[in-house]
Parts: sequence; C-alpha cells; structure tokens
Amino acid sequence: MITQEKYRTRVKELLASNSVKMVIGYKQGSTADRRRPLFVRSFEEADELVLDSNCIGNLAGYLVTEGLLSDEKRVGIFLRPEGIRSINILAAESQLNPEQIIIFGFDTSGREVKALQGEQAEDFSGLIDSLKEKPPEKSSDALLYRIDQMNTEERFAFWKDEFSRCIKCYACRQACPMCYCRRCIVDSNQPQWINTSSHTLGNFEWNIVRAFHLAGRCVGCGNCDRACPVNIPLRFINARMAQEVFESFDHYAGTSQTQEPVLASFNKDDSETFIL
Amino acid sequence: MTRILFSDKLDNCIARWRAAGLTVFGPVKTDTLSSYAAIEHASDFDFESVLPDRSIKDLFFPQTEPMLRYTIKKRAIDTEDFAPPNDKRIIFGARPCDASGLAIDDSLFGWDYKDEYWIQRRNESVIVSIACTKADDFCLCSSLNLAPDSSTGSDVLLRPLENNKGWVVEELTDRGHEAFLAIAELLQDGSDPIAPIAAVPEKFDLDTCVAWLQNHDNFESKFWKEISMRCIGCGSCTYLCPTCHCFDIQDEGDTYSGIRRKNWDSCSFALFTMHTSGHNPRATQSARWRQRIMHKFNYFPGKFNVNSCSGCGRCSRQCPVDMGITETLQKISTLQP
Amino acid sequence: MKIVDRHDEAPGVRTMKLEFQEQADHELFKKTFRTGMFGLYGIYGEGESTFCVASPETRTDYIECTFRQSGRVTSALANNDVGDLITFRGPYGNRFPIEDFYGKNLLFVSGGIALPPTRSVIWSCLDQREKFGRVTIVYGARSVADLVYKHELDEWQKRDDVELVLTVDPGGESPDWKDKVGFVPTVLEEAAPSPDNCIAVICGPPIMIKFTLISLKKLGFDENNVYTTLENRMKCGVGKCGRCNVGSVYVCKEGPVFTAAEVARMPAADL
Amino acid sequence: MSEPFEPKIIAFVCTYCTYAGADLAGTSRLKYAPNVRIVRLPCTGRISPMFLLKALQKGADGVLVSGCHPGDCHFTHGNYHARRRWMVFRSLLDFLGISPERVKFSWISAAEGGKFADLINSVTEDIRKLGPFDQYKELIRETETPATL
Repeated sequence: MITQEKYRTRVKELLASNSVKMVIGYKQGSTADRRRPLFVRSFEEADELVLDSNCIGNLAGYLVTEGLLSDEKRVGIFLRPEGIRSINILAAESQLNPEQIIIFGFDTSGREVKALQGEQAEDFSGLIDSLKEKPPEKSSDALLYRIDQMNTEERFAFWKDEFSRCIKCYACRQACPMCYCRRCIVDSNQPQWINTSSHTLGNFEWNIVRAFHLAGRCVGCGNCDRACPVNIPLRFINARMAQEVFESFDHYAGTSQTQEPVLASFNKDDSETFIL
Repeated sequence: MTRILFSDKLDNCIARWRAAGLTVFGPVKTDTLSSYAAIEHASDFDFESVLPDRSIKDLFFPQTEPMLRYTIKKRAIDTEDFAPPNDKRIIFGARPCDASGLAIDDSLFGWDYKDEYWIQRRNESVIVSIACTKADDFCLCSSLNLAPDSSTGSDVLLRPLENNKGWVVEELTDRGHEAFLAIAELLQDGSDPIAPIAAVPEKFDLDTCVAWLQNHDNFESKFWKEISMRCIGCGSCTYLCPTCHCFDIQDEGDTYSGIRRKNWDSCSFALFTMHTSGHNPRATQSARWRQRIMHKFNYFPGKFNVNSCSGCGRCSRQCPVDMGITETLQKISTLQP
Repeated sequence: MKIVDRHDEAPGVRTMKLEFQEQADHELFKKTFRTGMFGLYGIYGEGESTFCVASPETRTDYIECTFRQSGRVTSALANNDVGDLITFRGPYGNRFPIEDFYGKNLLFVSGGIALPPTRSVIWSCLDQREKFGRVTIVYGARSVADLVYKHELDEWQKRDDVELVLTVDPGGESPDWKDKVGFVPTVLEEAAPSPDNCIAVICGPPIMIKFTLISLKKLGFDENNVYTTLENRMKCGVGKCGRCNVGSVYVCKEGPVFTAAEVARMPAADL
Repeated sequence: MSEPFEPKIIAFVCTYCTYAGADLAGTSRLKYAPNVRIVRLPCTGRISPMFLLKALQKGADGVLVSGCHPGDCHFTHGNYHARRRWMVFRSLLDFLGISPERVKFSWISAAEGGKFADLINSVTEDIRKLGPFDQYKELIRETETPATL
C-alpha cells in the first residue's frame, strides 16, 4: 500500500511537470486477483494505479509499440527486476533509448511489495548483478523434474503431447516483450521455413523456433506461459535456454544496456566438446 | 411427469449409442486443459467445470484441416480431395452457449456457397446440451438474449435435477428424437424437481450497444483506441471463440506434391488484411478490435439477423491482458449514442 | 489452365493468356463470366492469388490476367512459362452492369496496375462501340515504365472514337514523354469531362480511388453513376474466410464492383 | 521382406573447407557411405537452424553440419558465431526430445578428405544404429491424413 501511494504521488509529480507523457502501470482487473495494464495520462488515471503482489505481467513490451517513443518524450513504466532486464535488452538491441524510460521498480515477496531504488535502467545495475551472482534457483517444479528424468523418446512424446494442443494463436509471441519483430519468421513465406498450419508438426517447429529466438534474451518474466490459452509449460523451455547460455557462455540476459546479444557474439575459446 | 435420464444409466446410454455407430463426445478435463473430446465411459465426462476451455467449434471447424492433395506430374496435375469425416456423432453435455454458437455459424457457412466441411459435420452430429447450473464472472449469455438454458442450436436439452442424479430430457429436433430412441427404454418418467439454472446477471444493455455501434459517427470515435490500447494482438480470443470463423488457406509441400489446408485465421493479426502492395485496410490494433466488435454486433446481425456472440465469455476469461467483449460492451453501453 | 502466351507489361508486371483444358469448364466460364469478376489463380505448393480477369466478356475463348510479382504466389506464377499449367478458381463476384451503360458516355479512370480491371470494361464496351456515346480514358502510373498495356494504349490513342489522357506522377516522366505529368485526380479535374449522361468507372490503388471520388464529386458526377472495384485480400472467394470484409460487405460476394454511393456507405477508415 | 534401413542424412557444409574436403575425398577415390546429401553454403555462419528443421520436416533421419576449423573461416569468424548457435540449438533439441545424436557438427578442412570420408561413414553408422526417426516421421504423416474430428 505504501509503495502504491508513493508511486501514485510520484506519477502525478512527473505528469504535472510534463516529465513523462504517460506511465504504464496496473489497475484492477475483471476479477479480484486480476490486474490489467493501465496507461496513465491524467491524475484521475493515476488514482486508478494499483500495485500489489498480483501485478505480475511484464509491461515492457508496450514500450516498443509503434510510434510510442518516436517523439522522444519520456514514458514511465512499472517494472519488476525481470522487466528492467527487458529494458536493458531492448536498449542493447537498439529498440529503444533507455533515457526515455522512467522506471517505477518494484518487487514482491509473498504479498509484500517493495519499491526498488532508482528511476533509470542503469540505476538498477547493482541489483541485476546481484541477481546474476545468485545462481538461478534449481526449480523445484515436479513436472520439470519429471521431464529431466525422461529419456529422449519420452521427452519427445511429452512435448509432442503438449504441442499437439497448441492452436498457434501466437499469444506467446505477442505477450513477449522480446518478440518485437514487425514480421515474424512464421509470417514470412518466401521461403516458408516452418509450416504455418497448426498440426503437431507445425506446432513443434514453431515452438522450437520461438524458444531459439529467445535463447539468451528471455528474462523469465513468464508472460508467454501465462498468456498461453492451452497451458503449454513454455517457462521450462525458456528457462532451459537461459540455463544453457548461463552455463556455457556466462550470459545472464539483460545485465546492461551495452550487453552483447549472446548469439551475435562469440568467444574464441567457447566450448566445442560436441563438435566432431 | 417428465422423462428423466438418470446419471447411473449414462454408461448404458453411451454403450447403446456406441453400439448404434455413434461416436460419443463431451466435455473432458485433463491436468492441463478442458475441451470437448471423444469419450468411452460416463466417468470420462467433466460436468463440474463451468465450461470447457476450448469451444465446441473444434469439433466442427478444426484448427487445421487438409482440403486436397496435389501431385504434379510432367504435364498434368493430379488432385485428390479430402472429404470431411462422415462418422455419426453425439455431443453429450454441450453448454447451451456453445450450441448457440454452432447455430450462429450455420448461417454463415450455409450462406450462398455451402461449406461442406462445416455442413457435413453438422449433419452428422447430434447436440445434447445441458442447461448450466453454474456460471462464473465471465459468463454473459443473459446479456445477449440467451440464457443458461437456451435451446438454440441443440437437438436435445437436458435440465439437471436438483438432487444432481440426472437430467430432464427435452427433445427439440427430429435428429435429437432419433438419437434418444436408441436409449428410450433407459429413460424413466418422474417428477423430480429441476435444479435452478445459474444466475447470470445482465452485464450491459445490448440494444444500447448496438445503437451506438450502428451510429456511423462512432466508427472513428476515440473510444476504440482507448479500449484497445492494451490489446497485444494475439489471436487467442478469436481462436477460443465458438463463433469466430475466419480462416486461411495454405499450401504445404513442394513442387512435386503437397497438401492444401484450411487453417484458422484471426482478424486480430496485423497481416490478416494486409495487401501485397503494403496497404493495410486495418493497419492498427484498434481498427482490428473495432472490426471484431462491429462484426459480431453490427455487421453479422445486419446480414444474418443474429449476433455473432453466444456469451460464453471465453474471450475475457483467458485474455492475457484482461480485455474482452464484456468490458468493451459494458463501456459502450455507458456512452452517448 | 494452360498458359498459351505471356509477356511483360512493365518491370515486374506480367500478362498471361490462359486457355481452358476442359471443355466443360470453358463452357461454364463462357456462360458465367461477366466483366468485373475475378478469379483465384494458383500454383500448387505456393497457394492462390486473387486478381481480376483482364479480358472482356466479349472475348471468352481465353482468360487474360495481369499481375505484379510481389508475393509468393505471383512470383511463382511469373516463373511459369508458355505450356505450363496453373489453376483458376472462378469467376467469382459481381459485375459491371454494362447494359445499363448503353447509350451513355463513358469515363474510365485508372491508375497503375489497376488498368487490367478497367481494360476488361473498356474492351467490353469498345467491342460494341456503337452502343455507347463518348469514351474517355484517363490513365496514370508512377512512371512511364510502369504504364501497362502500352500497345493497347497506342491503339486507343490512334482511335478517333476514344479520347485517351495519359499521365505519370511527377518525377516519373521520361525525356521524350509528351503526355501529362501529375496525379490522376488532378489530371482528371483538368480534363474536366462532363458528368452529363456519363458513367465513370474508376480502378486504382485505395489512395487514388479516395481522391478520384472527391474529384468526380467536384465535377458534378452522381454517386450512383460512378463505379469502382475494391481489391481486398481474399482467400476463399466464396464469402466464408472473412478477410475481404469491409463493414458488413463481403467484397468477394457483393463486390468487387461497387458504385460510389455504396462505397460511401462503407466505413471509410477500413478501405 | 522389408528392406534394410538406409538412413537419409542431409549435410549442410561450408564451401571453403568441408565441401573442398569432400571434393578431395572424391578425387582421392575414397569410398564412403552414399546416404548423405550435401547442401553447400558459403559459410557455416549462414547455416540457420531453420535449415536443420527443414531437413527434418522433409523426412531426414539425421543432419550433419560441417565447416572450417576455428580460425580458418574464410569470413574470419563465421564459424565462431555458428558454434555458439549450435551449442544452444543442440541443447534445445535435446530438451524437446530430439536426440543430439541425430544432429551432428564437425570441423573438416579442405585438406581432410580422409576425415570427411571417415566422418560420413561413422555418422551414417550411428544413425543407422539409432534407426529411422520414426517419432518425427509420425508427425509428418499426421499432416498428410484427413482431419479426424
């Protein structure tokens, strides 16, 4: 509550002084537990801002909405640490100018909400470095444990079953702040690399491609996983990719605005034990 | 006195229907998802959930369907059509909103050119709906001149008994009657009281909304941009919708052989209407959301005399950013016409 | 259908002449085809692409079509040669009510790659020239090279029963260009054809149609005497797939030919 | 009697090293398994994971990717970039149940005709042992069958 009030006041200050043209935050959704994105441009809207432990969606994707930042005015946004990492990646990939982004950082533990110190993405570098130092917790998820225990054929059968439900609504893509391409590879048809149809093969291919394009870029915000209307556990795939780049290349996505994209850079002595 | 199908006879019914060559479908729930699927035993049914995550559309208009196979030879092209399946089916336990959705799409697929994929499946299917005794915050049938016990689109309507031990049978069509002849002797006469149907409060006044939508001046209202600002442009509302019916046709294969398929498509996608020249009639997400709402409540009823929405609420229930038809129409109903 | 002839009209724009393989298909086409209708031309493995039948209803021994190579299907079509087979679905859609034009003056306004649909009407009328009054054609393209049907433009220019006004967009003229320079609506207003007893047929990119409709209104044309075609993206062609919708109109069934009055009733922003 | 299984393997190779190596194997009259179809590309850096997926989509039982040794790339560091991508892609395929045994990577220089022949033989043998990629082929077959619902 205190954080929410503090931030509401700060949003109003910034709006009043014309320091931001809009603040992207959360408001009450259609059920008690749901929060929906809110675009604050007035004091009345600022009063609708809600900040609590149910504010889980990563809002960073809205920043790359066509034309939003082209007037070079500033935009405020409520972000968790993962969201701040997304800003760093978007900046590193030249999708936005981080100076235009005023961050209302917050994190939650249990139902508790705490504000994060800082307003510009770079203010949070200490925090993100400390997150990187903390080895990513081994997920205690029973399902993931089961997947890891499977042999290759069983894993294939597992994912085949999961992907057979996919309807290719592309909610995973649209919800992801990193999927900003104007024309996604599945929308390009010359050549048509993967099948657009939503049969299991096409779904399998789509999910491989999606995960690969997010390798080293995914911050684990969980937007895709929550957006999936058929409940495919996409989080596991992304997390495995993040783990792979962390272990192989010491890469933790979104540490800074100048971080080189992991798959667009290399190290001469990268591991190559698998190469014959 | 009414005719009653007691739940303990359901396994028998299923066996009879199966013996008569019908495939039995119904709401099924797994760890991950609920949908309408083929079942073998009464215990496979899920009558507990408010409604399945996936709509009944899946059984009539699959997300991807092969239309024809082509084989290219030196100076000739061979093609072979894929016919829609022609097995007889009974869909037991459809929700009235899903059944109404089928009736809505009948008008489109039966208009002018007859869509054989849809029509054949419809002709081979008996829809046995169960009136809802449960609803959630997202249900909105009552706002659309429908109700938890609407019979539109159903061949048989079942009303749950208060003691939860069975259903009162109401045969609505010849097709429904015929399917229930096979189990006639398993039905019993009785006068057990019917459970009250679910309370679905009216969420907006539809006539007010329609009047607003029909006013040409509102087409370019600022409202559209405001309401759709957080829309991320995924197609999940359209894909889970029982009445959304847009599709794409795609060839998969190479220059020797392959398959032409009919796939779901969505008006939410930017590329849906994009011309090759780069011109896009609906270039912004707000224009696309406006199209969806207009199509459902203005254009479609203008042509087919029925709203293209049966009030299942799936669009709002699963929207990643908590949008949906309910919110939009609720807001519209408060606007000046 | 078999490709029996093909030639390039402009950079990236090709015309193909197609003949039916099956007698029954041909008979059906002869019976149903009227100017204004469109078809879905396809290559198996690539898909289908929608464009008009560019040949007139007075010449139904074959189908001519003209298209710009820009997407997957049109590029594949362009890769085919004389003797190759392609598919054709159609003719679909409505038509220009040519009989209603009898005894009237005709004004054709067209831009760029939209001459093919106009040309179908033009020849349908010129093939029975005596039934119509004055014929005026205003045609423009981005540049001289982008003008299509150059031979026929020459032919029309030479005929004294046709008035042809050619124009290219500013900057698109070649050193020896003798005709007009300027956008089609502007040139049309300069030419100022009389709206009396006149039917106007306009085809072009959406932006041209938009401004030409305004110009025609200025010139005093009645909305009901102005016809245009909407060329929306289509997949099924039979009123099912939903993508050609403009407002409540299924362009594939109720179009592609509309009067300006009908267009005015559609939501302008969705065109 | 069913025919013995002959694996179908697609090799994506860089033109400067591995393709030249294959050439050398040929001109040296080295014998190697005929199961591999070679697709030649300018550099391993050009070999997108999309190609590998396409090969599987078209029914390959295995895929081989090969290029210049580190430091030898004609474009200076195309193969370094490729190496990172392979590492990640391989791990992804593994997690999703596509055995890394079916997607192999190697460095073969223009001088290594012998290594090329040996590699083709050993890869072919490995895949032969794994058997046809039935799980993936079942997905392909599903796309060719009529809708069941």
